Amino acid sequence: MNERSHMNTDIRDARIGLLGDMIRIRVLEERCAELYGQMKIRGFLHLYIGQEAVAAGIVPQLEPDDAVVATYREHGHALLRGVSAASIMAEMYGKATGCSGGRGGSMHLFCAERRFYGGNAIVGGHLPLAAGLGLADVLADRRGRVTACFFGEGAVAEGEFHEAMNLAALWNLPVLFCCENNTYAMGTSLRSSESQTDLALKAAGYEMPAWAVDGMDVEAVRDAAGRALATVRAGGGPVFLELRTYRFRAHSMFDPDLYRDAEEVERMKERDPIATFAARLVADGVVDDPAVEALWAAARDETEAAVAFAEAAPFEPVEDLTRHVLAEPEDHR
Amino acid sequence: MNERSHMNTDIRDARIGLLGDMIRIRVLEERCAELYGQMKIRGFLHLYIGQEAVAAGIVPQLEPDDAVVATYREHGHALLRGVSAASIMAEMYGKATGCSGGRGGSMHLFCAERRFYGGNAIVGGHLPLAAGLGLADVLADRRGRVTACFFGEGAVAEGEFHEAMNLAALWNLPVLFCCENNTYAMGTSLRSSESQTDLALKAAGYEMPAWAVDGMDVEAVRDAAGRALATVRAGGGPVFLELRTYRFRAHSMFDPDLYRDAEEVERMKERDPIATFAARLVADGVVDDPAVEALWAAARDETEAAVAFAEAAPFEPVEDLTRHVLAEPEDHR
Amino acid sequence: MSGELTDREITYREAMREALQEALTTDDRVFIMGEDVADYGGTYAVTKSLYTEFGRDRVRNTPLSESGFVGAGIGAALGGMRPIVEIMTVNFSLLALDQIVNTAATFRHMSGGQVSIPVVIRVTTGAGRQLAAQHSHSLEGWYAHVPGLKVVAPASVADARWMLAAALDDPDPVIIFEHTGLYNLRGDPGTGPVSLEGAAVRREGGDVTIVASAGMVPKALDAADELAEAGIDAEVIDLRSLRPLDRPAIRRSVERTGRAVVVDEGWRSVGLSAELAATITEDCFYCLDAPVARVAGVEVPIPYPKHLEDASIPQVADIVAAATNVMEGVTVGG
Amino acid sequence: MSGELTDREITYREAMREALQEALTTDDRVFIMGEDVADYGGTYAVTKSLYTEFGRDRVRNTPLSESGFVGAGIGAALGGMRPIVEIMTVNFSLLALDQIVNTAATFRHMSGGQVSIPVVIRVTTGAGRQLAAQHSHSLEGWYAHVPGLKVVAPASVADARWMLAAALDDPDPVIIFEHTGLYNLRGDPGTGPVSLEGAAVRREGGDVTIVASAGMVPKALDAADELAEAGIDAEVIDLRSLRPLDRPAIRRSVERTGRAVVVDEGWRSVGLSAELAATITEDCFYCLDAPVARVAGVEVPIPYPKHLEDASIPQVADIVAAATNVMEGVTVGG
Ligand SMILES: Cc1ncc(C[n+]2csc(CCOP(=O)(O)OP(=O)(O)O)c2C)c(N)n1
Ligand SMILES: Cc1ncc(C[n+]2csc(CCOP(=O)(O)OP(=O)(O)O)c2C)c(N)n1
Ligand SMILES: [Mg+2]
Ligand SMILES: [Mg+2]
Repeated sequence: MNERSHMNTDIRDARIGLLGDMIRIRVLEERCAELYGQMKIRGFLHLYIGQEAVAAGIVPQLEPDDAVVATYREHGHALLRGVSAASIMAEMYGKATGCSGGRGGSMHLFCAERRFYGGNAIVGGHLPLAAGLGLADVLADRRGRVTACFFGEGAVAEGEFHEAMNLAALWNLPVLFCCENNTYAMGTSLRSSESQTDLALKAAGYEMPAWAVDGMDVEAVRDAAGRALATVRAGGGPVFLELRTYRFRAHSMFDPDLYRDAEEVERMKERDPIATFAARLVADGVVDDPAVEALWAAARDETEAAVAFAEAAPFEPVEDLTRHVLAEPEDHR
Repeated sequence: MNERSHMNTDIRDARIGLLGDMIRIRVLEERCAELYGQMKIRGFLHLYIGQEAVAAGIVPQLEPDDAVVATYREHGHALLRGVSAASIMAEMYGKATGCSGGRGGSMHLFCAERRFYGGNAIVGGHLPLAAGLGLADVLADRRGRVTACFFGEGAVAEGEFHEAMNLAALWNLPVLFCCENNTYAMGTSLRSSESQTDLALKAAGYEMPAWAVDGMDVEAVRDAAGRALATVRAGGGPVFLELRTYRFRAHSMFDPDLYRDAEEVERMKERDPIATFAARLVADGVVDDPAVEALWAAARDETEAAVAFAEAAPFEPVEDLTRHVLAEPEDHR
Repeated sequence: MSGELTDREITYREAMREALQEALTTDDRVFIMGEDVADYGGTYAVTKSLYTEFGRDRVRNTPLSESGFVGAGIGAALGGMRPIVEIMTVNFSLLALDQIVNTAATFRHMSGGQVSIPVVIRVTTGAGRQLAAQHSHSLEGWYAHVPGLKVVAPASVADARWMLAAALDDPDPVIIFEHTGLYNLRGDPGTGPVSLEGAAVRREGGDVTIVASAGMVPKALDAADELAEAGIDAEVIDLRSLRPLDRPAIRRSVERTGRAVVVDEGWRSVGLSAELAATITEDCFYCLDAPVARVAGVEVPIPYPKHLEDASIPQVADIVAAATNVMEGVTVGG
Repeated sequence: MSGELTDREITYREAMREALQEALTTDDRVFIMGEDVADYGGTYAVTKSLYTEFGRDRVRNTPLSESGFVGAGIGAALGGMRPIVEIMTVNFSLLALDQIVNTAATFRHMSGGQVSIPVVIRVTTGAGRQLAAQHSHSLEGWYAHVPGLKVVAPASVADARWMLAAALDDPDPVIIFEHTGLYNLRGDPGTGPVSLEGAAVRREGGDVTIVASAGMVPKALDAADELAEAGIDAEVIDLRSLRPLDRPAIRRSVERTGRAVVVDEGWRSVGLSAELAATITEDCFYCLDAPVARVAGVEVPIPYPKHLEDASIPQVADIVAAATNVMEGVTVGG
């Protein structure tokens, strides 16, 4: 094989990888919804369905040393960061082998090994944290590292957004701010919560470079994120990405979804990031229908194995209730 | 007298009024500094010396029904709002006849009758309050009312600034945001605390009109505030004014003033808003030196009377300590 | 406490909604403000469809800006309105604490009594829904620490129905804590009115006094039933107001029973249960037959799995055990 | 507690500054961050000129963004650094409570023990400087309520000198409260080290135990001197750590004396004094000769004038009176 066909194969594989990643998230979460109905998963459950192109376009580009800080709508980010579907599912079951030992549940997935720092459920609360992770990298002179911080457009109204954006820009911190603008914060649209809805203009208030990207197009996300990450890694300071996306499901399993037209949702579903990208790949001759079906089948296998793992996993004994409040002696340095 | 000379007289008088107002603040505060040295005034004392053109250019333009919300550096604003020098001075002495009954001190001047709502000493904390006062006016359909909110440029970094600006713009509230940019927040310069130092750009992030004004020129302030107030009163929503000013004294009486060159302070003193405006009025033939001296003399009289009042005033009896925590029965509606 | 009985039975949620509706109807100055109170109907559906009746100005969705909109509520109160501000979950109220503690609670005092802040802030609180460590706490005790605030926790349908009006009638800031576990409680709302202050004896008994509030009241009543089967006759006091506390009512009861168990869902250390234990001991030291027993939240951020969540907050069995110990004079140190 | 004595006498402020300097010198991961910690030298001059030695990266001025920079400190701790974050005044810490309570205190737990947040947060606290109702409070008790935090209050020059190192050595978030009234206290810093936990008996006595912390310790010692003149031999315990509390040390003392006075500058209701009174009563009920007396802050936002400010916080005379009452078995209900 000559170099060019090598490259072609790499590109082909990468595109298939993007599709496969989105499918893995979708399948995992469709199953979560079922399991919620069966009361296997409890508490709040926020599905990412419709937004998969964002995580798929960004997370796999991160290096092992990078860090990720996300919201309660983070199953997809965790999965693509390399947290196993099994440990994610066990976490949602509240089992001891879950990625947070069962303590966190759906909203608080953690994996220190992958530098995946939550699963944060105070809207906006994790943005200062991301700035701090970036500050640590600067102070420890760990050049090239990036912290990717995911949050919804609703967080933009919070004071913590404002303070974190200013700190990151002022101190030139290596943080990629990924604002997933899915139009709604629970039932409140951006239009009814921000006087200025062009989020890039907000970033300008901190002199932070900002780009808006079609978040339903995984390749557009990947390309924008690639450029942004290159800037951040090179010491160019933080970048703000607005990913324009949409959630197809209700905010959480409690949400009666009264605040938007079914028609609007249907219209957006025509732009389903998975269906549209699969169609593009078929049109480009990269995959055929059976190949796409194979991706779904693989994802179903992964998810079913995860469910089996979670089902079989043990609960933490109740005697351990007060563990993990403070360090245990062996945690002391 | 014909109409034109009437108008000329009015304009003359108004200009002299501006000068007199600045002088009244200056004299009162120079005396406060002395009294602090004599330990008559205690706690934190923040002087406005150098910034008088801002309060003088804005506050007298407010109507009785308007509201004012200010910071701990608010003696001048209170005085020009019609809170008597005597009750201000008594407050700084902690006397029962002070404008806050002695409970507040220098940082917490209040006068409900003049709708002067503090004297607020949590930086940024009073901005949401101003939005709320504006909201009350909108909901009660009290058209034409304005709430003027004064704060330093240091407050811009606080999340509460961000949240209040967005609320005010989103809901089109009648609030005039007056940012007194004196370059320093205690010892921290704007440059070292904001990634974007052009504050008007911040306002753009909320789609709020914003103008920067030479805050050392009382007529420039008056003109800009006049236009801004007209907009706000007419229902045009909030306006953000950046008043570029400078404080000649240290941040508070505790501040050793180590963070700026004496030379910088001297250079700025050449732009003293009182001296330059007095010179302009003399040059314009509006006043002569004796007339200016008379303004100083009147201010001294006012201040000395205030000191005498404060000296003679009683302290609240210690038995009353727990009053004013909750409403007393007669306060119930 | 709740006026006459009626023949109605409604839920706590419905009672609260009726109270809001009434307030909006009878007083032009009243408006509701908070995240998703309009179209969404509130996270716990308490304000459901009120905006269709009163419009979006008076049932006002806010951006996610807890400090901003709570502060705006305080400002609007200062400006003559009677705002009812909703904070979805007590954990989020931390974002607004500056406004509540440094402004709402101090303005009257700092101004020498010139201004009032008649704001009402509704906050949902409590665990029990597997919402884990950022959505499940009970910080009522913190608020009860702060002079300048009044803090209430309706624990009955009647109080849910009528305390709001009393809160709106009060010239000072009132924080209303609504325990999420109570929203489906059913009962007779009564005809009202009720007073904002004053504890209520929910069950009379002569052997031991159980003092509880909010979500702990139904549990205390269940515990009393179990204790009765074991021959222990417990009196149950519902605090209703956490600040001020109704010390005389508690004292009257403990003077009779000589024994007390205090129950609070919040963490034990420096919590409401500590205040209750200290107060009772101060007031009744010489008539106590045993030290006051505290039943309080375990000192752990609330974990997600049901078995651990259940174990982290007081359950009926814990109250029963504490009361039994107190009857036997066993000291129950922490 | 403080290792060997030295022949030095320095102030509490100097001790704290030495501790910071040492930390910056010995551990590259340590940095200081807060409002005006650099050129200005800190509001209370504790960090004065440290930036000239260590540079502005490690002695880092922040914008006025309490939530932002405290959160950034927490994030930097997560990222392997050992940040020392300074909050000028406890009232401003309310702006950062979300970060401290919802993030710093929960991360270890929510992650099932995977992550540590070794951040140190220094907060000045207390009244006594006529700074009125937005600068003078004592909210240590609030922090002591929260599992996942450690809370200390150095009240001696030696603790000011050495507790910081112990705090930095701890893998969990530690809040250090520095009472502004102590900065000019003089004493021997000793050679250290000291432990982060554990109360210290500052004066031995057999008649009554006075438990105090932070700015109340010197007052308790003065009260003990006055009591001695009246023939009452008081023991004074300096809590040092407010969370966890050293219950065994308190119990040992009260078991001997049979009487206790607890002193806290914070407001009385649901404050630290409540926890102390409740704890002591639980641990020592059957050996108490009188109810525990609480001496606490009066429930009022702190007023500006000196006579009212003085009256609003515990003074030596209040402690003396409480101890005298306790000796006479007088119940001192609130
Ligand atoms: C500080 C805070 N306020 C309110 C909430 C309740 N809440 C949870 S998610 C959410 C909407 C957030 O919207 P957005 O940031 O756009 O993210 P999305 O859910 O759309 O992904 C709200 C209001 C919260 N968790 N934290
Ligand atoms: C929330 C808060 N943080 C810190 C402080 C301490 N502080 C008081 S004034 C001040 C500087 C404020 O600067 P700026 O807003 O520019 O107003 P100026 O003093 O220059 O008038 C600081 C940091 C405070 N009072 N409140
Ligand atoms: Mg959204
Ligand atoms: Mg300034």
